[in-house]
Amino acid sequence: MTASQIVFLLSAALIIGSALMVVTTRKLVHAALWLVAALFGVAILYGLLEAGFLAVVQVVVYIGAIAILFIFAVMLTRKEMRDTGPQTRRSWPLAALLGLLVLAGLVFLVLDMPDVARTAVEIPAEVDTVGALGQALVSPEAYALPFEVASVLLLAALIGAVYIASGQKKE
Amino acid sequence: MNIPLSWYLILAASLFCIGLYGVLSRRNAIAILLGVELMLNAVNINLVAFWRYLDPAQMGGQVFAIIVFAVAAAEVAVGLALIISVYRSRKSVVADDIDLMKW
Amino acid sequence: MESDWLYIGLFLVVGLIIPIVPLILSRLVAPHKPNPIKQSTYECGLETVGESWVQFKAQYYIFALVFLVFDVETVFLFPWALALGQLPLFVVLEGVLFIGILVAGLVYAWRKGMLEWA
Amino acid sequence: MIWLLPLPPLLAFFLIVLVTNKKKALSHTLGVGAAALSWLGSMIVFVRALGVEHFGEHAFESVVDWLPTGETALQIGVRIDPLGAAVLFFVAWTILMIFLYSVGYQNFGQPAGDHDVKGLPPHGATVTDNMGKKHTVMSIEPMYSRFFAFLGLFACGMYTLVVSNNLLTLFVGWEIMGLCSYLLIGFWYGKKSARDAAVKAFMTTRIGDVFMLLGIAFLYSATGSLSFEVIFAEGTLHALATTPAFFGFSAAGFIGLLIFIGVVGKSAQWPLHVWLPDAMEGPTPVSAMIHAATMVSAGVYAVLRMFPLITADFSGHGLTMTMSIIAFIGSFTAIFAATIAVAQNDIKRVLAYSTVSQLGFMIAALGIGAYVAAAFHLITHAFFKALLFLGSGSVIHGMEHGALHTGEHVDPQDLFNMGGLRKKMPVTFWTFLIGGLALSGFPVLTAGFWSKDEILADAFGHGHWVVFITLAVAAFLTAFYTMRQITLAFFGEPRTRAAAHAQETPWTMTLPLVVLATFAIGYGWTGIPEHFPILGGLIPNWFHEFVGGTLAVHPEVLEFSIWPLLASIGVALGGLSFGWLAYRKVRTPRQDRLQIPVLKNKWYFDEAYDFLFVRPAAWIAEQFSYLFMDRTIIDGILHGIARGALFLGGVFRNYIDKPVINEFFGDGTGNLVKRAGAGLRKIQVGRLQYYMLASLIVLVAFAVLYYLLLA
Amino acid sequence: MNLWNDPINFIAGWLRALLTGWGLSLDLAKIFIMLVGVGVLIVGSLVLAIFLVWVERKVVARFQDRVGPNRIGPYGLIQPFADIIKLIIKEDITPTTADKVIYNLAPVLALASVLFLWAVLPLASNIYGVDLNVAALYLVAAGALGTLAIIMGGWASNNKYALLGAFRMVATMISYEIPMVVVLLIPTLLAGTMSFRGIVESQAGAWYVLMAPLAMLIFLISAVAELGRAPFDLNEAESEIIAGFHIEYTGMKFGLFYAGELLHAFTFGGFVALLFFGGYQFFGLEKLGPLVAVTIFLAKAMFGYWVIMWIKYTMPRIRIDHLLAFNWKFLTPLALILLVVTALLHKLLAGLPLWGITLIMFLTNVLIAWVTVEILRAYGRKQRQAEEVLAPAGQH
Repeated sequence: MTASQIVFLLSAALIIGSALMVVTTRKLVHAALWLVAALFGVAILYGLLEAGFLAVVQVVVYIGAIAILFIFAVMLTRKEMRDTGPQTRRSWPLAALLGLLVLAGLVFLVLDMPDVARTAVEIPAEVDTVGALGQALVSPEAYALPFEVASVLLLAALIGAVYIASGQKKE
Repeated sequence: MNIPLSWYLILAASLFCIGLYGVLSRRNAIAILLGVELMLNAVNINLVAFWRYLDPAQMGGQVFAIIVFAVAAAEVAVGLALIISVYRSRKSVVADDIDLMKW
Repeated sequence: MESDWLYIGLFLVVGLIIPIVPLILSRLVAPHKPNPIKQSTYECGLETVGESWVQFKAQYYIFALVFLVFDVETVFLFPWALALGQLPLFVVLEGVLFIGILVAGLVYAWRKGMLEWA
Repeated sequence: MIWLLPLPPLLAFFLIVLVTNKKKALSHTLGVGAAALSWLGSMIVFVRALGVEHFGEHAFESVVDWLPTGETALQIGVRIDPLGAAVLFFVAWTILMIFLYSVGYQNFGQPAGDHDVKGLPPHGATVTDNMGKKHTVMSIEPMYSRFFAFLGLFACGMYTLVVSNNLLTLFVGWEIMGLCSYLLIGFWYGKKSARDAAVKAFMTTRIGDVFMLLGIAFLYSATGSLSFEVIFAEGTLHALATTPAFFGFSAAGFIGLLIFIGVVGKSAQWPLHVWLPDAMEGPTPVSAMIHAATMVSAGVYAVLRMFPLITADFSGHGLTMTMSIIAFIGSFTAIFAATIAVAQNDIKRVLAYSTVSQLGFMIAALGIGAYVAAAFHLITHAFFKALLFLGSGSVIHGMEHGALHTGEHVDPQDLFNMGGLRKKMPVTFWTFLIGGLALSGFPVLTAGFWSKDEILADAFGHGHWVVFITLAVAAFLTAFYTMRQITLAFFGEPRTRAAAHAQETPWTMTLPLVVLATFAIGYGWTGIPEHFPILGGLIPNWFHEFVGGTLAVHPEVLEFSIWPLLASIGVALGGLSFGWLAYRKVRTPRQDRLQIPVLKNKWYFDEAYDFLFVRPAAWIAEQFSYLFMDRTIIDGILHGIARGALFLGGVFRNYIDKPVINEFFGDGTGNLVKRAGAGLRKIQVGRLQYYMLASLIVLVAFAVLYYLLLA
Repeated sequence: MNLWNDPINFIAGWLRALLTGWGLSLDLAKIFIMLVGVGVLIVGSLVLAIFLVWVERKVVARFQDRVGPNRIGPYGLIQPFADIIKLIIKEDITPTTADKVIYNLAPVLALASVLFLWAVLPLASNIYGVDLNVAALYLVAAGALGTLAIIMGGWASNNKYALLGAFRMVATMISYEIPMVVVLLIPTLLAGTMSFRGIVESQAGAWYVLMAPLAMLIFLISAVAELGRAPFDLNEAESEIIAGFHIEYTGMKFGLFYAGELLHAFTFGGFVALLFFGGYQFFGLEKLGPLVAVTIFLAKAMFGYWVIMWIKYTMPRIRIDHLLAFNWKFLTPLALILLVVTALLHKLLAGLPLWGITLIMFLTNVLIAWVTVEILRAYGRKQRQAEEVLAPAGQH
């Protein structure tokens, strides 16, 4: 048991626990806040994986923007803020069963993978992963096109969402 | 870095399945989207873990993770906008009530 | 590198714990005599009417939406800004195109009147 | 450079939609400017291509990685080879002309209409002149800017298709055009007929596209690439040709067939031709021309591109199965559509069917392996058909002017409302006449003659008698209905007051006509066979040399024979004179002896499709999905059949739509089916999560099954 | 390595020797030393926050022509401690309808999100918590947590005013985050690194305020908005929604929000200093020793804080529609233009001597500012004319 293993297990417990709360808690705002906790755990994992940039981005995008958007949406769509009535559908046992089946299948596949217990090699201290990420993202022989396409995707999402959410009340 | 790769993969699988359960079982459309977020994060954990364990010099894994961020943002933006729009016209966010697309 | 993140982790933990200290201190020293009036919702002495979780303008959501998209955009721009030094001018134009495409979205929202608070 | 060709129209599209939507002049400046830029670029590419010796082997090509997929990367790129250059030439010209023409056709500079609303054609505006007198004049299209935006997107799709070096981007361009055609056909979405036509066009072409996508997927799995260069490498072709696929086809033949089905949809070949005539609901000539002269050419272009694949197992004697099918569909369509065109009274519909017929010529030519002839006809046809459509638009525009002027409510598209327009609209008349003669294949002078003659000569020379005779008859009919149309519209006396007051259209409309008329005559001279009597050899057969160079094996020059020449001269002149004689005196539809119901109603194809496909499809969908979903999957697991039916029945009783059931199951099928259907349909609930559950169950089941079988 | 030149490492080395001498393993000793460092930094910043209460009250008094606290201790210096004791012994009232856990978590998170920022502040070239290579984004991330704290507090209080205040505050914060992040990109790309120490070091030749004065202004404005201070303090517009999102908070919980706000303001003063004013550098003076450098940095931060206070106590509050319109229609486009121009210039001018680059960038900024002002004036003129045309019609 090394320090990083302890950290991993702690954050894994945080992630799984919070994720379970996300899908079971009755109050939607609580679900959104549990999501924040789960995503924060994921950010810790990124830090553990030495993807510092992603760890910070995870907090910025998910907690700073997506969670806020969720909470806003919850506020906007509830006249009656008390979350009355059952929050799960009647077929939830089936869903749970399926979830477990899929999990079993995935775990089976993972354990079947060759060399799955490998550990990572040390990244040399002088390697700047953030800089390398930047170069990979914009240099034409790597991912420049996905980079531009991402902006088109965001544009489309922006226009579409603004159009839908505005409800054309001007006309 | 003495954590086996399988730990990450199994954690991601569990997160994915919890998200899946949420998507399938929740009544509220917003809660369904919360489940989708969990699933997307599970995918991202896998991407980053593979990046770290297989070839840290190749930035593909991280780039893909960033693209997933963009996709998640787009999905949330449009998804929630749709839910709000439906809520306006039908006064409900229960996914089962949104069933005009039948037959 | 790893120790950097260890430090940040410790900082987060300690940073969350230390603000709790005065709260505990206060719990120990301060009087605690609740009564229903004291614990009711504070609305300048008026009786509370209706649900306190009122409906909100959709406008809040629209702004959050635009924010979300631009926030993600900046996530893409940080690596770009870092790589700028090592790569040719072409890459700058790439970033400019990227920004331009998103500005088109802003312009759209603007022209649609979605940035008005009305 | 080549990369940039599709870009200006795309930018124009976004700019118009996002920014200049309100400013009409700015919008059309942007649109036309973008088209002109692309045109300029195309011409530069074309001229440079001309300067390259043995261009076929040294095509312009440039490739980038599109999507890194692990070790390899999906590549996209552009490629201009001789065929591409030739097609690019006409595409650039016609698109520029469309843009210019649209300015006039959508009445730029006219006042806004009195009662015009978005989604309906303009109805005219009332203006008061300085004498205080009121006139009704044409009014500007309310969605003027949007129209140019759509045109821009369309142009982008077409350029993408032409310059791409692989099937994937070709397909992307293809689908962009599919979308645009939907948008443009349904441009006046206020009209029900336009809406229906748009949906019909979209759905019909979609049928073809699904097959095409299947073909592309098959090709990718077979070769691991979609790039033309890789696919058409000799080794790959050989491997494909010798791999057996299904039903006795070779892999090459089968892929070719699948892609050809896509072309059948796009190029409106029988049996998927039904959408094209309806597509004439779009803003009259422009969208019609897009659908008739440019987009449908894309289908033929795709077959031309795939030609090496289709003919991979073709030894030179005896057509392969795929080629026979193609030849059959092509020649059948040619004659079939020609017969329908004879009986149509709508000026645009005649042209629409003639387009279907002419595309049949090209397809048939490809089916018998006449590569160059098909390409040649593709280009000449594009020019003169564009000319004809724009001409008909001009006629309609003139008629509308007359109708508004006189206040007479007539259908401005009906040939029997016209007459005598020769004097009112001289430019339109002369250009239309040139186009018509080219279409009929008027000997020597017109481009249509040379290309059609080449197809016939090929069919004759290779001994495909059936094709030869069918096409010859079709050519005769073509000449006949063309002359009928011209006679009815332009000669004789005006049949209505509107026709009497028709007026020549503005320069933005006539200039494209003149330009295209030039090409309709001149382009034919680039492909005169070398052994043609007298003329042969005066001008070298440039087209054959140039375009033929695209193929790895240069097609041999056909031995000259007098018989097909005589045949084509004969049918052209015969059809023309017969048409003139028969319709010289006709004043009303009653006097037209060819108004046979079966032709008039297009061989009842729409009705047959409705009966054969639309209704059964709905029926099968219900039966299949209800039975399948309910009995075998959801209920069985969820609550058992009885409980599930009870529970769902309680929830969804309100949604049972009795009239629909009655209609679908009719009186004859009986109560049993009715009740079963009513019970079973409840499972099709429209609930997202049900569907997800169901598909997940299937997925898990298959995963387990797969594992068990594998283990 | 001595105490004067490198105090942190000196003390750390001493501690390490001490702890390993006691028999601790090296790893544990490292962690312990880090904990000590973290504790010192956080406690230090909290003490600073207490001191800031005094500064704030003193300065606002001067702005308003008063004396301010002057009774307890010299110049009233003991006053804030008295305040704190008062806050601690006050009764803590929690509304019955509140969502308890979230309600109690919010103030803690609010203060913590500010404290987190101190982890990456370089006080001197060798006195800093951590030199993170993604520090610029870390700043944004910590801000995100602050946003979350506010929405939690507003929601959990179960009070109309609190929720309204929280919504306004969050709308403001997220809106102004965009121009802030965009101008944050400008020092990043000029320095070629996101590490704050790297950014400070790269300003040895010329402070970025000379290369990008407009970016500095935008950063300052959006920082004020992030803080929710006047003129952007709609979240606590007393006449409308009483006290905003912390209306239901009493005693020490309120105190945490308050301390968080003050410390936040000061911290942002520090960020302005280190991003645009050379951080702990002052014409070579910092080379005298780290403690001098720390003093320089704190002085610059205090100056930034003073400017923020100056703005707060002289400007009237603006309406929310104006506030958001100002951001989305003016600040964000301007920031994006600046980013594009700076990126282009940075690339095109590479190779020129530093003074040339600085001069050209400065002049470009001036040009952009001039054009912007002209556009605004033309726009204002047009609007006035439109109003003048409308006004008589409206009277009849």
